[in-house]
Amino acid sequence: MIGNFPYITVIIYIGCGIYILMFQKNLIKLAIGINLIENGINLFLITLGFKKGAVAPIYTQAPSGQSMVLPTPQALTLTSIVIGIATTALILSMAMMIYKHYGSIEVNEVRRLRG
Amino acid sequence: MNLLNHTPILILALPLLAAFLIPIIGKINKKATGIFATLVLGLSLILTIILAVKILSVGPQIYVFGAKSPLLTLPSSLKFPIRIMFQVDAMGIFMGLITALVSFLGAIYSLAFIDKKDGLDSYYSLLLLLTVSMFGMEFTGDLFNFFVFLEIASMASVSLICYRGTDLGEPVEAGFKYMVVSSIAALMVLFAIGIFYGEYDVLNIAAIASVIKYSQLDKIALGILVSVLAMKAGAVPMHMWTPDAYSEAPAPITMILVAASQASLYAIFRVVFSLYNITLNTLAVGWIIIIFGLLSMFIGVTMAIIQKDIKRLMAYHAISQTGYMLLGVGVGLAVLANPTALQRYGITAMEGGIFHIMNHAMYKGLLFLTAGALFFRTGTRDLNKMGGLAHYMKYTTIFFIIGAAAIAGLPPFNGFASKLLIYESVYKFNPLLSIIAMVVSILTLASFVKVFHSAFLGPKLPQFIEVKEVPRSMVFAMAVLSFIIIFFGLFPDLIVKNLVHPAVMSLIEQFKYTSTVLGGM
Amino acid sequence: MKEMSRIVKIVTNFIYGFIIIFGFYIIAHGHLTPGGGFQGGAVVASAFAMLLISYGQLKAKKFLNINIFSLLESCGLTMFIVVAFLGLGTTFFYNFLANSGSWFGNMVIPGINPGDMNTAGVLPLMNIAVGLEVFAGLGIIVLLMADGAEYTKKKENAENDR
Amino acid sequence: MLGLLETGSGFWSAVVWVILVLVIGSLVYYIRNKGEKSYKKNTEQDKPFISGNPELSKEGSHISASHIYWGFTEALKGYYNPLVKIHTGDINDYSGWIVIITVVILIIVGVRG
Repeated sequence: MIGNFPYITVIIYIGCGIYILMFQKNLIKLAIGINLIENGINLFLITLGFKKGAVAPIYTQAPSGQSMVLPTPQALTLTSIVIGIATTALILSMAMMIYKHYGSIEVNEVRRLRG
Repeated sequence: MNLLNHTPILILALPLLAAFLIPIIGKINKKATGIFATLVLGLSLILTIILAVKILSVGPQIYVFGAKSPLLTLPSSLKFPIRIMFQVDAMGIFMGLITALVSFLGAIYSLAFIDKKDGLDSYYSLLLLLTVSMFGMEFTGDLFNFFVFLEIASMASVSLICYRGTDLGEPVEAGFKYMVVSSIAALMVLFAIGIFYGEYDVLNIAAIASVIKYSQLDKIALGILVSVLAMKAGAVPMHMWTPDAYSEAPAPITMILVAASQASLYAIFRVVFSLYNITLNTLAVGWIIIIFGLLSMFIGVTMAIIQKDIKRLMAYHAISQTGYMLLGVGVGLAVLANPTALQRYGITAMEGGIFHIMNHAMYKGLLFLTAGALFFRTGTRDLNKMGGLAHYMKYTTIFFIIGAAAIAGLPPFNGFASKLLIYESVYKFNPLLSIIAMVVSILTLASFVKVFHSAFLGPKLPQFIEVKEVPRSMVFAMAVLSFIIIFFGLFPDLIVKNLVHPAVMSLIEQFKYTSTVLGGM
Repeated sequence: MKEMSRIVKIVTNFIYGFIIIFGFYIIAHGHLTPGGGFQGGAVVASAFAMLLISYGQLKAKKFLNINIFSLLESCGLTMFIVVAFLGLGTTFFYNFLANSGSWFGNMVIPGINPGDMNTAGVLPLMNIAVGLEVFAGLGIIVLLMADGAEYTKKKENAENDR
Repeated sequence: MLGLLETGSGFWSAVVWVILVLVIGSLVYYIRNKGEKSYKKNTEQDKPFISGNPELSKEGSHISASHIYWGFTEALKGYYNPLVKIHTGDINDYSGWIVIITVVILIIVGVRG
C-alpha cells in the first residue's frame, strides 16, 4: 500500500491541474495548472524508475555487486523538465502580451476569436 | 564515410544547423536569412526525394544515433533496442515528402510576404525548427523522441502564430489557446509513454509493438493517445483551437501548420496500426475514428459556410477535410481483422484517406497562400470588405479557382481522385457514410463559391484601385502548388501505385515494421 | 523594477561571481557528478536574475546586453550541433572522442574513485555548449520579461491616474 | 494505360475526362456559332434587363459575403444557433472538451474491449 502512495499523488496532481484548466479563469492560473500536470507526470516517470536498494547510476561511485537504477526514466524526466521550463516561459510571456493588448488576463475577456 | 547512409538524419540535421546559424547571420545581414533558410530547405527537399527513392526501391531505412554503425539496432547481448533511432518506412517518407515540399514553398513565399524587418531572423529560425520537428515526428522510431518533437513543434508553431503579436492582440490570444491545448496534449502523450515504459521497459515503437498485450493499462494509453492526437489533428469536437490559430498565423505558416497537424494525424495512424494493430478491438476503435471523421466533416463544413473571415473559413474547411482522412483510414481500421473485407474495400479506403492527406496539404496550402496574397494587397481578411479583386490579381484568381475546385472534389483535380476512392470503398462498408461524405463535398463547393463571388467577382471597388498582382516569389510558390494539384489530378494512378499503396501496406503489415528493428525475432 | 536597497546591492556584488563560478563548475563536471549543462546554465542565469532584481531593470541593462546574450545562445546551439555533426564519420552524435586518448579521451576507471575530468569524450563539450545556450537563453527570457513587466506596470499606473 | 485509377468497383481516368470535355466543348462551341446572327456588341442588346427596373450602380450591386446563403442559414437556425454557441472562444471549454472526449473514449474502449 505504502508503495502506491506516489501514484496516488500523481493522480491528485494531474486531477488538480485538469480542474484548474477547466474551471479557473485567470491566465496565470492556467500556467500553474499546466505546471501541476507536468509535475505529476514527472513524478510518475521518476516513480517508475524506482528500485528498492539500488544506487544512483554513477559509474565511479558504485560499490561492486550493488545494483543500480536504470537512468532512462531520470533522463526522460530531465528532458521533460527542460521542455516544461520553455513552455512555462512561453505561456507567461504570452500572458503578458495579452495583458498589454487586452488590459485583462481573465479568460472571459480574452475571447475576441470565436464563432 | 558514405553520406547516402546518413540521409535520414541529414534531412533533419541540416535545417537544425541552419536554424541555429540564422541568428548569427541575421546580425550581419537581415535579408540573407530568408535566402539561406530557403536554400537549406531546398537541400532538405532534395535529400528527402533521394531517401524516398531509396525506401521505395529497397525497403524501410533505419538510422541509429551514436552507435558504431547506423544500422546497429540491437547492442550485443541485448534483446531490445535501447538507443534512439529513426525508422523511416513508406508511410513516414510519404509524410516527409509533404513536409519538405510545404516548408520549402512556405519559405519561398515568406521571402516577399514577411515585410516586417525586425524579428526576421527568429521567424526563419523558428520556421526551420518547425520543419525539423515535423520531420522528427514522422521519422522517429522512439516514443519519447516523438514527445520531444511534438513539444518542439507546438512551441515553434505557437511562437510563429504570435509573430504579429507585437502590434495586435488576436495573434497572441490564438497562440495562447493553442499553447494551452497542445501542452495538455503533449503531457498526456508523455503520460501514455510512461505507462508503456512502466509496463514493457522499452520506448522503441517496434519493440513495444512486438510484445504488446492490450492489457487494461494499454487500453488507457490507447484512449489517451487517440483523443489527444486527434485534438492536435483538429478533429471535432476538439477543433476550436484550429480556426483561431490558422486564421491568425501568417499565411505561409498556416500552410505549414496544416502539415504539422497532419503529422499528428500520422501519429494516430502509427499508434493504431503499427503499435497495436490487430491486438485491439479494431471494430470499436475503427468506429471511434470514423465518428471523429463524420463529426469533423459535417460540423467543419457547416461552420465554414457562415464565416466572414476568409482564413477562418478555410480553417474550418481544413477541419472538414481532416474528417475525410479519418473516415477513410477509420474504415480501413474497422475491417483490419477481417482479411476478405480488407482486400475488397479496406485497402482502397485507406489509400483514399492517405492520398487525401497529400492532396489536402497541397490544395489547402494553395488556398491559404491565395488568402495571404489577398491580405498582402488589401490588408483585410474580412470577406464583406472585399470585392472585384479578379480585375487586379489575375494569377491569384486562377490559383484560387484551381484550389477551390480541388478542395470541392471537381474533376480533373486531385481532390476528386482521393474523394472518389473514399466514396466508392466506404459505400461498401456503410452506404450512409459515403452519402454524408458527398453532401459535405457539395457544401464545400457551395462555400467556396461564396468566397469566389464575394472576393473576386463583382465590379471594381474604389478602395482597391491601388491593388496589383503580388510579388514574383509568392506567385512562384502558388504556381508550383497549382502545378502539383493538376499533375496529381491528371495522373493519380502514378501517385497511388508508387507512393500511397506502399504507405498503406507499411501501416497494415505490422510485422514488417517490427522486424526491421528486431531482425525477424 | 526599482533599484533595491544598498545592503542588497552590496551582497549581490559579493555573491554573484561565486554563483556564476558555481554554475560553471556544475557545467564542467556534468559528466562526473549530478548536474550538467542545463542545471549549471540555470544556476548562472539565476545570478543574472539576481543582478536584475537588485539593481533594477534600467541599471542592469547597462551590463546585461541582450544582443550579446542572443549571440552566445546561437553560438552554444551551433556548437552542440557541430559536435553532433563531427560524429558523422560513423553516426550522428557518435562519441568519437571517448577512449581515444586525446581530449577527454581517457579510459574510465571502475570502482570507487574521485573521478577523472578527462573522460567521457564529447559529453563535456556538449555540456559546455548546452550550458552556454541555457544561461544565455534564460538570461534573455529574464531580461525580456522584466521589460514586459515594466510596460504593464506603466500601463496600470496610467490607468490609475486617469 | 497512364492515368487509369482503379477504385475497386470501377476506374477513373482524368485524361479521358479531359479529352471528353474538349470534344464536347468543341461541339458546343460549334452549335453556339450556328446561333442568332443579329447580336451586336456595344448596343442596346448588351444592357442588363431587370424586369424594366433601372440598373443599380456598379458598386451598389455587389453582394457582400454575409448576405450570401442568407436563406440557408435562416432555414437551419435551429442547427446553427446551438452550434455557434458551443464555439465560445473560452480556453476552459477547449480543455474541457479534451477531457470529456478522453473520458468517453476510455469508457468505450474499456467496455467494448
